[in-house]
Amino acid sequence: MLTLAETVHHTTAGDPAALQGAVQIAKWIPVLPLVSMLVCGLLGCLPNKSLRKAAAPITILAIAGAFGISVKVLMAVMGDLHGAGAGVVVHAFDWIHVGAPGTDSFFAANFGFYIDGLTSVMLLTVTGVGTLIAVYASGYMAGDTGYFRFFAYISLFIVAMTLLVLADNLVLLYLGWEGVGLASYLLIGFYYRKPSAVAAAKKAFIVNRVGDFGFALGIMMTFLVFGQIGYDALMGSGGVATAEHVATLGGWQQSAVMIIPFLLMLGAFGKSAQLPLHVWLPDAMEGPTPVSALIHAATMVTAGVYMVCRLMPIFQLNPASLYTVAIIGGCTAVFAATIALCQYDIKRIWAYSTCSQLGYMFLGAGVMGTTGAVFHLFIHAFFKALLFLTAGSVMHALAGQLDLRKMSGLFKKMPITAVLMLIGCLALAGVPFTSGFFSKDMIITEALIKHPWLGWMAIGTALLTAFYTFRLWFRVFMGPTEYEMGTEHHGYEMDHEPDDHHHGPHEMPWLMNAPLVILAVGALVLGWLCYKNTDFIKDMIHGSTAYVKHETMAKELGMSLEEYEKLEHDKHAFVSLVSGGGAIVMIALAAFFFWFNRGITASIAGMFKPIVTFLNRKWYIDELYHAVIVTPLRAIGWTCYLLFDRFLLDGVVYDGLFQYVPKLVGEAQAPTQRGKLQGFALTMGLGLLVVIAIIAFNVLS
Amino acid sequence: MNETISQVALNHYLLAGALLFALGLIGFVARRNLIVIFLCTEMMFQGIVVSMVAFSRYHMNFDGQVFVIFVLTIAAAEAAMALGLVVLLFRRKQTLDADAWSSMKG
Amino acid sequence: MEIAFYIASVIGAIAVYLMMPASGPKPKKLGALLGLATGGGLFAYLLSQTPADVRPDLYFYVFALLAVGSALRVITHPRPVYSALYFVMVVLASSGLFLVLEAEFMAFAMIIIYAGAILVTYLFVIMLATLPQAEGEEEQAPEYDRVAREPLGAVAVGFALLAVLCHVIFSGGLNGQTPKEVVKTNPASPPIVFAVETVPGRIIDTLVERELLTAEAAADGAGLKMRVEGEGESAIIKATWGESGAALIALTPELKETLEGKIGNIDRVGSALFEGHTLGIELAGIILLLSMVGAVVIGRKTVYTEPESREPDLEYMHKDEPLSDVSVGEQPAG
Amino acid sequence: MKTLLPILVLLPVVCGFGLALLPASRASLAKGLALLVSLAVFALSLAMCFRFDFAEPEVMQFFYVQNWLPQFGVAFSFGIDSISLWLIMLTTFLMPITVLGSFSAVKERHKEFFMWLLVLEGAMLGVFAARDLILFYTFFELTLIPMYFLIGIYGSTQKLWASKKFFIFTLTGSLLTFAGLMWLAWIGSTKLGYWTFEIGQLTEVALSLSASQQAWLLGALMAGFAVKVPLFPVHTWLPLAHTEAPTAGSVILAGVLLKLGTYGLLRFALPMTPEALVTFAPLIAVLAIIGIIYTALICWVQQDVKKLVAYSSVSHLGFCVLGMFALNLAGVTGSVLYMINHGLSTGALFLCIGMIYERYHTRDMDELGGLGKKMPVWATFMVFFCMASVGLPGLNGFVGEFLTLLGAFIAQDVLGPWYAGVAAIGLILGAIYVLYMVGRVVVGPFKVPKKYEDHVTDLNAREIAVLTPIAIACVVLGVWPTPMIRTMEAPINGLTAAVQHEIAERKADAETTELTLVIDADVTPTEVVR
Repeated sequence: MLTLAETVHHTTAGDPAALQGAVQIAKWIPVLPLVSMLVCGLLGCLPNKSLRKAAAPITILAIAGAFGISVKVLMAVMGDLHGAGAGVVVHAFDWIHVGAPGTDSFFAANFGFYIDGLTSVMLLTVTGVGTLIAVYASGYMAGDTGYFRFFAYISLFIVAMTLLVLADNLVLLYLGWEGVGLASYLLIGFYYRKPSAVAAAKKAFIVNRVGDFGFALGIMMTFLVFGQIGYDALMGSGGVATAEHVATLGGWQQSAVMIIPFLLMLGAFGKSAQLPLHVWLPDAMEGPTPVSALIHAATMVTAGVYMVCRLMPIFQLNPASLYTVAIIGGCTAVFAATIALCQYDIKRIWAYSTCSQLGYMFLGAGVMGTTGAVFHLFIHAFFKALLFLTAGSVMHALAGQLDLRKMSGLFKKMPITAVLMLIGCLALAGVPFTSGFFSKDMIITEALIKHPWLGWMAIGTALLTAFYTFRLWFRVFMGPTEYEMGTEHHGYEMDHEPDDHHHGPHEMPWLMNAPLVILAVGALVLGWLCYKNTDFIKDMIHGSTAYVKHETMAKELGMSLEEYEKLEHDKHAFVSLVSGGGAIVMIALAAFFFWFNRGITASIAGMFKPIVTFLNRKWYIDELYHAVIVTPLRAIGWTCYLLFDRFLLDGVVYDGLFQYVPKLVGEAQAPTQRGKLQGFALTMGLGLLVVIAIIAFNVLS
Repeated sequence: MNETISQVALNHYLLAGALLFALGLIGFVARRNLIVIFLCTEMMFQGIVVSMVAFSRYHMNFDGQVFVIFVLTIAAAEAAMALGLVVLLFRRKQTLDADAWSSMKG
Repeated sequence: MEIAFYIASVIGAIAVYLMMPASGPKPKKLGALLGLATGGGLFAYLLSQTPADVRPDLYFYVFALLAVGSALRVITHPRPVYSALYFVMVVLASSGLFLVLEAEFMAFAMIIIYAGAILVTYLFVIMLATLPQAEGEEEQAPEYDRVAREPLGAVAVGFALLAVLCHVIFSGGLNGQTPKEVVKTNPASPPIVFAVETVPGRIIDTLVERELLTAEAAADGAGLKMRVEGEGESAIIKATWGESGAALIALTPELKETLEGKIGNIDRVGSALFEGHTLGIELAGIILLLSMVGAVVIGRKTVYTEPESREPDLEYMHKDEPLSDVSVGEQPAG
Repeated sequence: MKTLLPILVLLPVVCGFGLALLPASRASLAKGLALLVSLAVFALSLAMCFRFDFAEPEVMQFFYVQNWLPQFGVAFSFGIDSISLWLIMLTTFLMPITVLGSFSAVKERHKEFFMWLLVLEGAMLGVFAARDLILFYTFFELTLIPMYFLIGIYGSTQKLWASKKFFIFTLTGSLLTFAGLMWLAWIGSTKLGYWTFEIGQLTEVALSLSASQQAWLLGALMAGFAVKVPLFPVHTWLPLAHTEAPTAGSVILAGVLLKLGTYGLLRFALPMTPEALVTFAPLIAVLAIIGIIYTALICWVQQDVKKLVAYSSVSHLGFCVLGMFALNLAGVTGSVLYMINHGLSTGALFLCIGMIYERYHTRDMDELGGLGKKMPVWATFMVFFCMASVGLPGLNGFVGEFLTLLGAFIAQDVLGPWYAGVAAIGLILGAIYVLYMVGRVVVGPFKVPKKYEDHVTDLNAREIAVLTPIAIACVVLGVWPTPMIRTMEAPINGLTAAVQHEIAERKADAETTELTLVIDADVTPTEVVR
């Protein structure tokens, strides 16, 4: 990395035009997976089933190609890091244009891509991890029907995710946002015959929609206040989303500006499964494990963090919003960690762990430590993907078994998997000198400086994290070797006797292990590489909209830059010591409880049964939502339908008032219609009489 | 017909026509036999016809009489159709009572 | 004068009401007497009130009384056959009125078509549509012939209408203008002056065509007067109108005859019919044709006797839709 | 060229009645001919689209006028601007699809079915092309008759009731509208000195009305068009009609007929009653918002798939009305786009449901489930159109939905953020009910009525051919709507010019009042209290 960065640095430093030219190629990033998506979809239409196997290589190639381009873009951006500062815009085509350009009401959302450091890092993460997981999945999903479908969805996801990351305006970001939501929906519901998978998919989409509701309103509010939705116009050099510009606006606009971050935040919380919209993520584990790894751990769920970092200038307009982000992040981190303590489903534990880690990232972003947030995002993608994939391997080996209580001492059966997962666990637990250690400490440091109580909360969470992580690892891989095979092949109930699963736990083929090894290496050394040696992430953030100057931070804390940097340094050292040491202690504690003395643990758990149950049932949040939101809404729906629509409107008003009143009037005078021909004649005669009388006595006189 | 009639004389004729018409109307409403009912319509025609011929004479032109011919045509057509219907209705219910046909009762 | 009509209307109404057929005993004879007295009194009153020079012919009173009296019997007689025969009487009497009005063609056409053709058809139908009477009931007409329905209402409306009509008739025209000046002419003393309506349309058309007379003026007949001047071959018509409009029109023999009424009634009805109402003739023909077709269709129709009248099925309006989703129901396949 | 529009309108009508002359036994011939005619009409409209001068989209083009009742100024006058053009394109595009889609759905009286469809097409095209009020109204009402028969003859169990309700509801409303428009024409005749029914001239007349007169006119317009849209609370005919109608009827009903209401509002209410609109737009918007949320909640508790989609139409059209009554460019543009997009996606959903109904003769979600297992192609289309319907960005539904909400959001002088904010709850509820449906019908354990279990077949080539063009259109309009939006800008600016002017005037008035108040306050503070 170091040499690479330096090389590039020297060739194209500080030449925006050259950069502009170099990153044009970014247009092709979403196109490649789009093509592979269409091809995979079409493969499904072919009668020849063996050809469908081609879906995997095609997808892998496409994502790898996108990764290649991402690297190229990254290098171009690295070369320009200290040049223009803000990003460059690559315009693909006009998407939604309303109004005449130049007028107040001009609304322009383009398919345009905004390339800066943050984008490059995200692209690298998405396509890099995506490629590895696609490779893993090509082996993992081999036995599944709908193989091509899976890869078409994965391609769709990569398209949407890259668009999300690349977008140069809020509406395109929204497109990617909803697009990944769709892909997530489809992939969670991949085993669509399983009702729980269908319900989980639905839940994911709907909860995300709640977030998107706020996001959409945020976009509109942004447009209303600034008349712009493009990043460049908002946050680029000369952008309007600055405190100075806001001060020139009218009264209502100033207060509207304060609301924008809160609306946008809602979207971020939905996508990134933060309180109170976290409920979908654990359920999302119904999807195939590679999906959990890719979408629900490494990439999609970090979109919220990405958004907050990306729109940091807008969030900075209202410090209260950042504080809110930090609080929500910190609370989610603790909250999810406590739940993870008492879960038995491996994937669910990792899911809550993801929630918790995302909470860290939000905490980091909320205290304006965007570098830490993005760094953790980057690292987290590696180790969490690794954790999920190894969990997938265990699940694969045990025919769908995921219950901690039904497996033990698998180290002897699958040592490679065990070691790989151990690496992931170390990183997650933040054991010194693993990647997670560096990134987490950055966040905690910033938090301690800005809002000490949140910082301490984060430290507590770090300890909890180490504990529940190793609780899992020790239970699965250590102790006496016992296991109970599951009854499922991934998610499907088994249609037929699986040919390769009947002989018990086994190692995975190298097609699946190879990506894991790469991830594991990343999880081990990436933090050290990027942080200690090169300041890679810091540099990238520096050249993006997420960058918050140290001066700004210092000013907010009321101290000089030197003081601030010194404080930061001191705190960092302190945090490293506390969290690193704490992690090791907690691991030892976990070993005590879950490796050597499982009996004691069980009796302790029995003593605190109410608490354990409370945590195991996830604080009863699902039940609460069901009782407070779902049931009443449905009841309102029924009321609207039966009482208002069918009974009141249709029954009483239309079929009643508007039908029966005329009918009653008609019936009231019906007796006068005796159906006698001559009666009509009599009436006619009367009418004639009246008409003539009117003429004779009125008109004549 | 080179001589017109006076206004007063015209009024006399009109009175006669009105009497026929009114009696026809009374009969139409009060009688129940379908055939008599139709006879009464014919009588109302007669009243009109008398008035028309009187007007024709009063105005010294023949439009009134021409109209009488049309009335005759209508009367003939009506008689043909109506009597056919009466026979049909009679065969259906074996009565000529107009009150037997009251399915339009509200 | 009007009050007399109103009184006559009221008394006539009572009379007719008394005469209407009814189930119970009713002083029918008294009614007839009253009716006759009223009718006779009315016409006598009219006769007495009218100056002799404008009074209609005496035959008018005869035929009018006859017609009204027969009409009374048509509507009051309990047996349809007699009604029909009395109606023949009405037709004959009105034919008499036509003769008085010098509409000879109409009179005889009426007798031939109405009394001869239509009424005979009626009689046939009356015979066809009479139920065989049970033993001992030969003299008993069916109930629907013996009892009138709502005679009071009918009589009230009919005579109220009559009263109003009388008011209209004897108040001098419907449009409230004074009656048009009608020039009485003496055939013995030319020149003959014609009111504009009496002039054949041809003359007016000619005047309008030559732009001597505007169409509006012609329609109004404002001041258009015509006078025949001269005798024999040299006779011409001098038309004058307005303050100074005048024109001379050659008087052909046919025209003269027309103007003087020497052409027969039939000829003139014919020419009026075919000159002015060609389309009407065609339409009348079509109507007759249609009625013939209709009669044939009706006559061919097979009729099923209804055993008893049943309640008609008028419930085409749906009852309200049930609240449950019955719409989801199954439809038979195919 | 000049007579292109009358030909376009009359061709389907004449050919439709021609179809009726076929012997009843030649069902397949009738089908083929109907398809041919509808394709020909589509080709004609395509040709028209290419000949359309997009440089002047606000000018009425292909103008054709022929006297009808000259003494009353009534004329057969046709002309289209770009808004009409796009709606005509929507109609002609949907019609061959509908015809093709109902090849196997109709089991009896084939030729009459296709006759009514074609007559309906002609009537709808007539509405969009008419430039004369009487002509517009004639076509507007003419659409009722074919639809009445389509529902009444070919519908399902409660078809008679549904068709009658449909007819009476829409007729009652539009008669009031007619009365209002006649009144306007009468006022026009007294003001101008001659009768005219030319829409442009009547618009001029309407603009000279007083505020209260405009309010009455707006009320009359709303009476008819709101029923047609349909706006809450006069929407109850729609779910019934949709549920009972045959597939083709539902497609056309949702696709085009409902748009006649919004089109009417666009053509008449917007340019004619600016003063009343500025006053009453919030009220109407509130109704629209209630409709959005209320019907979305109702959708969620439906058992019948088709009824669910039918109610969702009401909800969607609420967005359409909301956008229109934002009275600004973004909102109205969004509204027009919404008309087109809703026509495509909901029409396609009805087609999909029709295909299921054809196979299993039920639409009850309890009897259906997990069809994706045995009918993957159908499931793909279904999910696709559902996503288009909930406004997934990148598909067509999003553009319209977003723009309508944006329009309402930024229309501060009329509506404002609160309106859009509450309406946006519809986004969430939309996802809820659609996914609820997908979750029960498309995915989950496989379930069809027992007697059909052995005859489960996926879509055949014809059905794929029916759905594919719509899917392509959905993607194209979702990704690349700008060309369409560009062409609509000028006419929409024209239509909203009066109301924008009114808004600006009121704003200026308000500012002036404030100013005087301040001056008053300086001099005699006590008077301010007054």
